[in-house]
Amino acid sequence: MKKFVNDPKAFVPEMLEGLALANPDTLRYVPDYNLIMRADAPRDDKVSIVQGSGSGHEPAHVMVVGKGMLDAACPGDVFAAPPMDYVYETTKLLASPKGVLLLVNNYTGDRMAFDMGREMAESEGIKVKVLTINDDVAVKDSLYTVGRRGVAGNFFVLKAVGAASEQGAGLDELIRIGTKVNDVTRSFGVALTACTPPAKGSPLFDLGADEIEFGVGIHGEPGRERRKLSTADAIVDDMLEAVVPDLPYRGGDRVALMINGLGGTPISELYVLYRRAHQQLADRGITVGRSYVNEYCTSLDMAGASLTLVRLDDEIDRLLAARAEVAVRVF
Amino acid sequence: MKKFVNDPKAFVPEMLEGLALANPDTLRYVPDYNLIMRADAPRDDKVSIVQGSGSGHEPAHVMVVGKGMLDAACPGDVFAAPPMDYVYETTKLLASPKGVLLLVNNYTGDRMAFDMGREMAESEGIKVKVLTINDDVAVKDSLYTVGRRGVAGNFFVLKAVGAASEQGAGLDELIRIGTKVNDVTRSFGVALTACTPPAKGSPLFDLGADEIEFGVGIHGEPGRERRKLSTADAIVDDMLEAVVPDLPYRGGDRVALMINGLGGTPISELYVLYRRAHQQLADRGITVGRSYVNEYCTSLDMAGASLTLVRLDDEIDRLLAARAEVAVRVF
Amino acid sequence: MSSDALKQTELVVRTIAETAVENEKYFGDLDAVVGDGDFGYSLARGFEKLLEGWDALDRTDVGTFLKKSGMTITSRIGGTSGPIWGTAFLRAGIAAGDSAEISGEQAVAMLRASIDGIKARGQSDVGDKTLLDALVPMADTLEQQLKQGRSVADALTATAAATREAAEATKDMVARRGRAAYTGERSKGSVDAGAMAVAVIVERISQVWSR
Amino acid sequence: MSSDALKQTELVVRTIAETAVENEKYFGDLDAVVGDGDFGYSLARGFEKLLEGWDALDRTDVGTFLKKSGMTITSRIGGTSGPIWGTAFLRAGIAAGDSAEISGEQAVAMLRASIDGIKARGQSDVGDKTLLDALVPMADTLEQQLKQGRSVADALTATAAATREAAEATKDMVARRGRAAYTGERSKGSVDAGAMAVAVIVERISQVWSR
Ligand SMILES: Nc1ncnc2c1ncn2[C@@H]1O[C@H](COP(=O)(O)OP(=O)(O)O)[C@@H](O)[C@H]1O
Ligand SMILES: Nc1ncnc2c1ncn2[C@@H]1O[C@H](COP(=O)(O)OP(=O)(O)O)[C@@H](O)[C@H]1O
Ligand SMILES: [Mg+2]
Ligand SMILES: [Mg+2]
Ligand SMILES: [Mg+2]
Ligand SMILES: [Mg+2]
Repeated sequence: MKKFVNDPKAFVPEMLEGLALANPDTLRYVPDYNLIMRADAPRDDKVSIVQGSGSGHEPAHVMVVGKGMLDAACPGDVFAAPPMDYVYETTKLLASPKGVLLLVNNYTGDRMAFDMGREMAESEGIKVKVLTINDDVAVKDSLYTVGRRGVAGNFFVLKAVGAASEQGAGLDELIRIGTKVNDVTRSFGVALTACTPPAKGSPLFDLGADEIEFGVGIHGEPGRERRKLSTADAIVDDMLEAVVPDLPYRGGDRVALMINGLGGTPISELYVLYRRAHQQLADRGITVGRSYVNEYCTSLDMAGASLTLVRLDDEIDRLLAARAEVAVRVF
Repeated sequence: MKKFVNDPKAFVPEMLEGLALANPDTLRYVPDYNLIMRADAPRDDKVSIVQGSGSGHEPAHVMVVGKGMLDAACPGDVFAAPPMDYVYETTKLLASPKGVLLLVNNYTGDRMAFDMGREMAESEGIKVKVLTINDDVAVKDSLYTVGRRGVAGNFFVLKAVGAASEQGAGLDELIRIGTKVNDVTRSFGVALTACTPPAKGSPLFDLGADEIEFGVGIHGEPGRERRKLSTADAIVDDMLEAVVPDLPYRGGDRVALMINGLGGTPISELYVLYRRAHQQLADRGITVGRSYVNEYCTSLDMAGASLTLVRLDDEIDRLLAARAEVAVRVF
Repeated sequence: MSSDALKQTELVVRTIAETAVENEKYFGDLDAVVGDGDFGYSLARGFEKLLEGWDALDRTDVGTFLKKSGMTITSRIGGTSGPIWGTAFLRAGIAAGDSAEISGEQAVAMLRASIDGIKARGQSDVGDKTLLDALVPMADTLEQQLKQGRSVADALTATAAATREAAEATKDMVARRGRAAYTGERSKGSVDAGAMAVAVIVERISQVWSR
Repeated sequence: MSSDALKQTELVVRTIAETAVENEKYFGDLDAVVGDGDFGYSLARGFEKLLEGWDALDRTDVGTFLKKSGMTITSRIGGTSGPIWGTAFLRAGIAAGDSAEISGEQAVAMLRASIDGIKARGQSDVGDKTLLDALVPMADTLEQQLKQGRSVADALTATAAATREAAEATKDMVARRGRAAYTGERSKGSVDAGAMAVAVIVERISQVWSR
């Protein structure tokens, strides 16, 4: 395993400690619950927005705690939903009279932990709701009742509710907004390589030199199918073919287009993908109103990318455009 | 080669086209010279700040064109300094009555192209100066007159002169500021894997499963020596051992600390490195006043990281803190 | 079971915990095939915590002991396994109540309560390619053996064999729950990590019991 | 040389360009050992451009032709090689001036002018493990051979052999210029990419000349 790591068991806490050391004024770190929270949270005049999930998806979610984004994140270990207790304790710490919104990507483990955590917090009189995100079209909704996964599209939901909550929206209003954004968001991912969890020390699957995993998730699990590696343009075309008809996105629509790197792919390649996607959408009469090219939700060191579309309306556009401040500064 | 790429020869232009498509309001793309410039440049009341270099270091330098940063970037092909003509044409396009500042990382090819481009532009009456950056302590200055390489520390120089030029500083003042920042900036890099240039299609060197390149540059060239892979903490300690005594940075100093990812290393690992560096500096009485953890200057898909220190004073601190806007948004 | 029901419960729980810790890599590798490889790590870290706090666990009665164990597990194990395994321990503890002695019949009832808890928590059932596909045959065999008047040791030996067989049989199933389900038909051809963990654990319990 | 000096110059330049294009991968791999692997790519793309605009190049005289070629190279080749190779062509063109005929002596003088240009541009010299370590022995041998009255074809054959030998000898040198210099002692053990490119090109020129 070629990684910057000390004891693999300490990987997540050491990362969180680093994050806290780098942001002493804005973030607070509570080691007992892997909790990263805004130093000024909870606030009485604001619903607290919380996300948890496994680790290994950085910058999601611990590195997007900040003004206009998350009030807190409580990650579990690498690719493992946080234990229910973390959710419960986090919810208690973030309790605001206006309520707590728990954002959950749709996975069995996450849903269970957050449902149980919510129940326990509610039983103590805390106002708390759960919003589930499920944007991955690679998983067919009908076949498995656990349904679609939540992947990089998660960013748009959290950005929108983060902005709205900053502007004073109440819990029900945030549920409305988040649900609406989730409903118009679709993603699809492709992996060129497997990722290596520090504790495992070897790649989660083997891919041939000319193979890709098509319809991959963000936890190193294999994808929908294995395909031959093709050109960047052909891969984008295939991703669009999976994503566009699903909502569907139609000519005349204005969209946000995200090319999300999965961790090991350099941003130069992401822009090569972006170029094709933008052009192909234009050919279908779909206008890219907002563009996002970077790492948003990764799968450790996996080389690969996902494509996300969000159908914009004025409200979503405005919320996505709102200023936000997070730990992951580039410049 | 597992990359998102079409024709390798079109890799750089397609990336630039993607970048321009994603930022139609703020950036202008001139394909003839690989030129990415601010849509509002040149401005009469502002020195134009230009950087070129090989491609493959993204986000440096094309993705940091924007308010408070670069006015333009003219990259060459992957790891190849731009042809002199690109520099010359870019300088002409960016010519402002206040002058043009060309930022050059210290490599033979880059220096020659920029010196020749500057001479030609000057001969046409354009006010233009070159500022050379050389922060890499892995290269011993005395042995080879070409001297130290410019690596990720480059960011601090460009951020400082970008901010100062936005505030109206003249060309000589910018040279003073840039030189001053460069003089207090030192970097050192380590590679866990080699990178693969699209046109080559295979890794630039072979590293054993337990080997690292110690003192590596950003062009996939091998490093100062090959070492055994050790823990994240031990690697950080070794990097500090190379960087700290070089200036030297002393107890009582306030510094900016950058952990720069080389392209294939996920940000989670960068924060594990950051943690140790921050703690070790604190142990030496050196205070981290500003932190930078992300990809700033990469080497394609190389897994690895570099560490940069900048000794801060009030002026540098203020310039680094100034608002800037670039294409690489995270959130 | 016997009058020292608590001792035996402790033995079983401790064996589960130790087996989980010792098999971290094996269980993780099983989960890596069509899952995300964290199953072994999650179990090992959680049960490590249980062992760390072992002496301080409330031993008022078997029910309390199991419930406290379940709470530690739920609070410390992440992923799907935390809630699933925690629920199993909690439900077994509730079923045990404050009875000082645990009959064979009652032991089976506790196991059934665990299974029902997992089904409810996981919205899953036999045939979905989860640990239920080992647990249910395990409970069936144990019940049958005890009804036939076998000693606990003999019953456990037979149960361990049946459970392994059941776990192996998950190989031919298509996953309909958990992360493996995302791969659809591709989940065929490898055993379910949770089911195999149950098999390994029962084998260990059977061995330890006979000593 | 002969009265059709321009034709011969064209032949030489064209051979250089074609050799560079055909050896893209080989030259690149050489540069990858202790450099950054772009040398083959840079040369190939630049000389491709030269060949694309081939027919339109100003052929007023040998000097003009070489200078225009040099300008195309400088403007189109990036990296260190653009300025270095462009300067070489420019200086050769300047040395040729507007003379209609090019004597052997003059050809050697042009080569020397190129070498001086490279030294000035690269602040480098023989012994630094660069293409100069092939170019200088090449010029020396050519001069010697022509002075001894050999035919151009024969002189070129001998020159090609000497140049290859010189290029091979860079293997034992420590790089003091260019990117390879960053690796210090580690640059020993592999030939310099630029020197080897010169050797391959001279061999090709020698072959083509004899046809
Ligand atoms: N819905 C479910 N109900 C019951 N058991 C399940 C369910 N989903 C998964 N499992 C079991 O959990 C095991 C995986 O556990 P774990 O790795 O912790 O989950 P994940 O990483 O997918 O969150 C599977 O092998 C399976 O036996
Ligand atoms: N300062 C110099 N003077 C002369 N030749 C040089 C110099 N530096 C490098 N070279 C030659 O250039 C070759 C590398 O060219 P190229 O790959 O284009 O350079 P780089 O990628 O380092 O900018 C080397 O093999 C060497 O022969
Ligand atoms: Mg998991
Ligand atoms: Mg180069
Ligand atoms: Mg798992
Ligand atoms: Mg090179």
